[in-house]
Amino acid sequence: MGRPVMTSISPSTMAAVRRSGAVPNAEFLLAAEGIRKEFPGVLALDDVSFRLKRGSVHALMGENGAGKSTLMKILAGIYTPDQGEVTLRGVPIRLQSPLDALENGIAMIHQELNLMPYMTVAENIWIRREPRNRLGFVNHGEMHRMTADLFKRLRIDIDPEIEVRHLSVASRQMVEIAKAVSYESDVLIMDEPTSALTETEVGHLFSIIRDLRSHGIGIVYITHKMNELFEISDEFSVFRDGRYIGTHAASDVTRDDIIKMMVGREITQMFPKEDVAIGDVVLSVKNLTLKGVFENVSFDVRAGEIMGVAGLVGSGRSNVAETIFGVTPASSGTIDLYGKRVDIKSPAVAIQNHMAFLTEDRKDTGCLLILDILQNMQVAVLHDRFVKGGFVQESAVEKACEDMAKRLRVKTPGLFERIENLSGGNQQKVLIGRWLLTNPRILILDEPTRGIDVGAKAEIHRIVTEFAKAGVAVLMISSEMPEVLGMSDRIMVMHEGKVTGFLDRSEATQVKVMELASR
Amino acid sequence: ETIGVAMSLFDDNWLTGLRHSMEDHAKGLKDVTVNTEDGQGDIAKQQSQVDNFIAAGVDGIVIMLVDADAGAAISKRAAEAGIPLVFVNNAPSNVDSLPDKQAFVGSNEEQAGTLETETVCKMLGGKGKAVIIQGQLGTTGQRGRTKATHDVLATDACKGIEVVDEQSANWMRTPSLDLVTNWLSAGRDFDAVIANNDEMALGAIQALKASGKSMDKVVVGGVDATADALAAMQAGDLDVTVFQNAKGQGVGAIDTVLKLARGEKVEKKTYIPFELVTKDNLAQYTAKN
Amino acid sequence: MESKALAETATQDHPAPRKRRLPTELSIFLVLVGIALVYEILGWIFVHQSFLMNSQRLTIMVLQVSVIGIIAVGVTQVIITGGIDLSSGSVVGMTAMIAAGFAQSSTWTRAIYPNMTDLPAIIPIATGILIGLAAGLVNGWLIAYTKIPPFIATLGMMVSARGISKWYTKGQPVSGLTDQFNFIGSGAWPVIVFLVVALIFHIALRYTRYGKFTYAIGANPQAARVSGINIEAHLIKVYAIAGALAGLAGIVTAARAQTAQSGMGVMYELDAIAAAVIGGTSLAGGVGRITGTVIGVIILGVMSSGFTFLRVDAYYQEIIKGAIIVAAVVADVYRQKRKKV
Amino acid sequence: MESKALAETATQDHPAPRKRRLPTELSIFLVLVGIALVYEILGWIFVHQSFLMNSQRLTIMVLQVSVIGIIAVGVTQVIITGGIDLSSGSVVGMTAMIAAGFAQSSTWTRAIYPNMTDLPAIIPIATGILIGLAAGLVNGWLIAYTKIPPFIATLGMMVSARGISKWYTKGQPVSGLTDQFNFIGSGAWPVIVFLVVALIFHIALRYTRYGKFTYAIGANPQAARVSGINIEAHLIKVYAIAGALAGLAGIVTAARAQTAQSGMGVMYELDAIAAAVIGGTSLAGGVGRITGTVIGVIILGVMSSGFTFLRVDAYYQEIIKGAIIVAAVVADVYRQKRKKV
Ligand SMILES: Nc1ncnc2c1ncn2[C@@H]1O[C@H](COP(=O)(O)OP(=O)(O)OP(=O)(O)O)[C@@H](O)[C@H]1O
Ligand SMILES: Nc1ncnc2c1ncn2[C@@H]1O[C@H](COP(=O)(O)OP(=O)(O)OP(=O)(O)O)[C@@H](O)[C@H]1O
Ligand SMILES: [Mg+2]
Ligand SMILES: [Mg+2]
Repeated sequence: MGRPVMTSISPSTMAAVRRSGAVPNAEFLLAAEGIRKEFPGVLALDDVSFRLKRGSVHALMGENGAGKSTLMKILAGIYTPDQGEVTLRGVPIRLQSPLDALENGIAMIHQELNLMPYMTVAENIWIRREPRNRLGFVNHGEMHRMTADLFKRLRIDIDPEIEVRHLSVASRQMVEIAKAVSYESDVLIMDEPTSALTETEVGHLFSIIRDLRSHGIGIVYITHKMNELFEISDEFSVFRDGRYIGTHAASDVTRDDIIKMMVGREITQMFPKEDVAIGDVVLSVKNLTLKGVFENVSFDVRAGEIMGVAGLVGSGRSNVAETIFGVTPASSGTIDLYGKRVDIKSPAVAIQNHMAFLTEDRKDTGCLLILDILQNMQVAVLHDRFVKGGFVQESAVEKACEDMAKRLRVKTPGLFERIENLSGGNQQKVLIGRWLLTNPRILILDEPTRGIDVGAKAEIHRIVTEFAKAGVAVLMISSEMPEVLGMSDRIMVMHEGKVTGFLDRSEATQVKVMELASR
Repeated sequence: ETIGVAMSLFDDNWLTGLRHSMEDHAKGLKDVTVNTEDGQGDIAKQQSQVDNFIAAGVDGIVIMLVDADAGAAISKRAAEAGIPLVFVNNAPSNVDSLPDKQAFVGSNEEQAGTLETETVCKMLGGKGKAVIIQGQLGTTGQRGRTKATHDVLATDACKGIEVVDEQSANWMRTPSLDLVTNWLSAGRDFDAVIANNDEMALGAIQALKASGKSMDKVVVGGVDATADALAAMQAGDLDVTVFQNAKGQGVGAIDTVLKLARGEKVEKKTYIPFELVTKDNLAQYTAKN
Repeated sequence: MESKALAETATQDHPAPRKRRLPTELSIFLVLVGIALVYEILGWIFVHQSFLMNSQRLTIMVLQVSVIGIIAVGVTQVIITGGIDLSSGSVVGMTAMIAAGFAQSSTWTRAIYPNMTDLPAIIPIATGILIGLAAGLVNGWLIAYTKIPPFIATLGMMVSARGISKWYTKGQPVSGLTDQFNFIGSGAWPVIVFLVVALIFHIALRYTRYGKFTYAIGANPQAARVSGINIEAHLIKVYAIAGALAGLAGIVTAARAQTAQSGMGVMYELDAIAAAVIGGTSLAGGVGRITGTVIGVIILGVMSSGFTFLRVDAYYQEIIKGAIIVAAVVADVYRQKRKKV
Repeated sequence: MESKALAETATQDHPAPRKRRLPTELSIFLVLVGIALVYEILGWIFVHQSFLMNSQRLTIMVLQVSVIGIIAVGVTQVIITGGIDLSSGSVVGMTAMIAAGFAQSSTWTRAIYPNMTDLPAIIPIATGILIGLAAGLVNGWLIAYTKIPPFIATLGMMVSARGISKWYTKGQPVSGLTDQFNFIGSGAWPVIVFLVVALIFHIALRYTRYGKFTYAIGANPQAARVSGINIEAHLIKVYAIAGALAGLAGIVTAARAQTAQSGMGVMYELDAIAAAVIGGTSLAGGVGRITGTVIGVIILGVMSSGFTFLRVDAYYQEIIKGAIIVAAVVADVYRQKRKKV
């Protein structure tokens, strides 16, 4: 290579150079060459290269576990690569810690939320950079003002003084975005920032991104949502199995091209919805109310029916699902299962009644992070299957989990891998597997394909359809409009804790749903 | 009258006897109530208990000090408050210069170790090998008794006795049982066990018996003359113990503090001597403690 | 994915079953072996004896910690749920006192029931276990239903149970126990009780639903709840078991000492927790195994036997003991980290 | 498992903005007031005296726990980071011994330095704080860099430091301290030291970056790390501060008793942790305030004074004490839950 051999410059020197403004001009803002990273049993990145231009949005695409997050974590100073070189503005650099990366102008929004739940929004955003007064004390008033300014600029409506634990997942995601922007970095990495957002916030985020791009900032954008790619990115790179496949301009390709690059084959049908015979009402909810959260929610779901639930963030969809499943028992109203009144006062009761519920928040209410895949998958099924005299029938349950993992295309070195070490999408698959194993009669899914790649998404849709075909009633909450429209027999729309209407498959369109959702 | 009794520790067999003797004696007196506190071996806690007694306005305080050296501070505190104070059993470091309305009733720790060791020495005929089992390190009893033991073993008559090992078993039976078993497994050979108290001596006996040692061949000595110890002596396992008159000290302390409270004159220092117990005079003690 | 890439990379698309990792206990076991070998070598150098080739010493090493071990088995389970049990040492004292009260022989002046004849040993044993169980139930109930932190609930029990054991006979020791009762404390019986208990709960934790749920609760209580686990009921079970084991430990302690005293078991909870943590149980919950705890317990036993063996001065023992505990865990952490890479 | 995980079910998305919540300490403060009032009423009924209208008693209530309080201020910070410090009680003993060695007056046979003249009190005081600091640095370094659990690192220090204090003078107490040194233990001085320390760290935790980092690390270490906080360096600071405060507590203890003994401070760590937890600090990290800890400490003091005041038999004191600790926290949890809905 014609590049002069350079020894790595220490991050602190680099930071000083950056502050001085004497930043060398290079073709690429950030480049990574020949990166290799191995975890025990997994080669996450193998000779991968990546180049980011200034003032552009560069999307990263790839199946779950392709290595996208791992590469970004290397660029953000969280992992050190086993091999390879990172150059920032043409200067080779070795990042030793997240602080190095931040000081060099690289900020990152992580795939999993990384906030301090018991601290306020303002404290979360300005941590380590709190404004101080002459005596060295944190100036809370100033910090509040700075946060308010930032939020005004980004058009975010969240109280800076509220503790983060009180926020919904979507709001937390917005806080993360604001925090990353507040670093005023040159490189901004966004790892699936929209997986918890609805269209309104996404649109919102995109305007922020465009604004940043126009200021010469380079943005790396990871997503599994194809439409976002075309809407926001200038160019994109595709990874597969820890290898670099190629980089193209977004305008040069079609959706199918990308899928083929990612998956190595074509995906015929994204929403393999089939018409099935609709049976009796199995879940009937009447005037369900949770004080201060939602009220008078009434609907029926029948065997074989897939009922989609749409709404904006904070419309209370997740809360309704939680209440039906007994996580937060209702303050009034009734739930009938299979024609019988049931007082669902805890999830245990719901499960006894053959319900299953995939929660929205993977990290908080889903994963048993430090346990292995097997234990994560089997935990719900052990209530009535695979147990004899208290003893777990290990080989039978292992076999079942293994089959399920295969079916869902979980990418892992083995069932005894900690779920913590899986990529986000693969974690989601394991959790879906947990519930499918229980052979439910009522299946409640809250954002089921959050963070899942296109290939697996189609597979999950196919499985859900199969379940419906077998007579399972499905309640599917989703913020992805194509998914709701593509999969549902009927759509229930919510707005601010109230049901605003139902739409049949035949009459449902994006416009009609949005109308009801924002009424 | 209300008398505050600050004990150093409840979890100790001899101290329990002392405490009961005070409580029982007070019960027999008219209009005297005692209010007992457990210092749990913590000198600071004990100080606070004295402060609490003062705040509660008791008529007199009896204290079994956690440590002799803390006596001066407590003595000063009580003198300032003008409340009579009697030190029982454990003499404060300022025992020779006690202020008005204060007195000491008790015995001298070192004497126990001296009596015990002298007798063991005699039984061994002045030569052989011995192990010493100490109480919890740093406590008054451990220091006083161990020092006395070493002093006796340094005398001409007992110089022939070699100390082959010396460890602590925290005053308790099971740790002593484990300690002696460990010694035996390490092949330590000894003719005598000199323990700082009876519980540890009994633990040693259990260990010796469990490994098939004949108790006739080993001289075992303790201090306290607890019921269990006397039973063991009766059975021929324990050879020496030292009786410390809990009743004498307890009754003496209560009487003294009451006299002080009533403004009567008392003896500044009353020493109640330790008494040696062996198989020969065992009978007269079995009823006592 | 049927791509050729698969052949070359170490990754596999589909889970390869049966590829269990090396158990983490292996690492701490090697540490134990290391400590024993150091003693062995020092033994030859300084006292010209073998440390390990001595069956009596091998027994006492475990014997002296078997009571701690019995408690630690229960405490490990509690810690796996993300809780803590500070009460076990006091429960040992309390059950020892009460059980011994039923085990006194008629040739002795009884502390509590002066006119009772000798009872068969099963009665004090059952009493002791039940009292421990009751203490555990109270702990569990408080934690599950009033939602106070386990630290506080069991601290309260720790203080109260100690109070009860002092109050029970007003501080008098309870001695003169029947031979039948003392039997379970004689010889290597405590070791056998410990190992049987450890085996039972090793199996329970690894192979039963009880075990799987215990780990799940510790790993993420909210997720466990949503997965249909009745957390409250399960926690009560776990604490009750820990209490019952502490009760059993109290019986063994009294039988070994052939007496019961109110001060028995002081600070045992700390040793038990330490053994569990040394053995790899995480106080954050979700992680831990009985095998690790057993090794942790044995490390404590080996350490103290080693001190006596090498004639370490009593004044230095504690200083060194602290350092060894830290060093053992540092070595363990270091080994596990290296293994990973 | 911390109860908050379970309790957090009544969800609310956007509570009314700008409405700062009532501080959580208010709740535990009311519990304190409740306990005091119960004593007051019982006092009038049974001993015909006022419990609170007695300035001497009010002082001693805090005085007797001020050493615990000084430690608890440090321990609270450690717990907020998600750690624990078991060594503080032993560090109290160790620093008391060593500091007192420099504070002996020449009229006394010195334990350590027989030929030294009287030193100004500042020397033993500085020595004590530095020794505590050193112990804390060792704890912090072990936890930050060897990644062993704080429980083990500080347990090791607990055992070793206790060993050092026994070994230092072979168990002899160090007495005959200079009046200048004893002064800081006289009268209400310990209370003043405690409150000043509490105030300083209350401010540090709430109004400085040091405080923000402390909370951040405890709440979510991963998040703290990616925000660029140097977790290792910060943890060392926190443990060092806790150690220095334990050192200070050791000095106050020795000055109050006018002697130093190797057994000083036994189990203080437990009282300090209990005070913090009673005051609302969560052992899971990220949550806690010095004001709460101060109230927790005072609850412990009020409880003991009340027992003596009401002449509760020592046998019952412990039994009741355990129950009160539990009840106080149950009441607190209950109030906080109600307030939320
Ligand atoms: N800490 C870790 N330990 C072990 N394996 C890991 C670790 N982090 C990631 N991996 C593995 O590395 C691979 C790449 O993971 P990565 O998170 O980069 O995927 P991704 O492309 O971001 O996927 P997704 O779209 O699901 O987020 C996966 O197989 C994952 O299991
Ligand atoms: N105070 C809170 N503490 C913890 N979690 C909360 C709180 N309030 C809301 N949540 C969680 O945030 C999530 C979002 O709830 P919301 O009422 O916004 O449902 P939604 O309409 O489904 O919105 P979304 O589109 O974000 O899923 C729920 O899972 C809920 O449990
Ligand atoms: Mg990812
Ligand atoms: Mg939702």
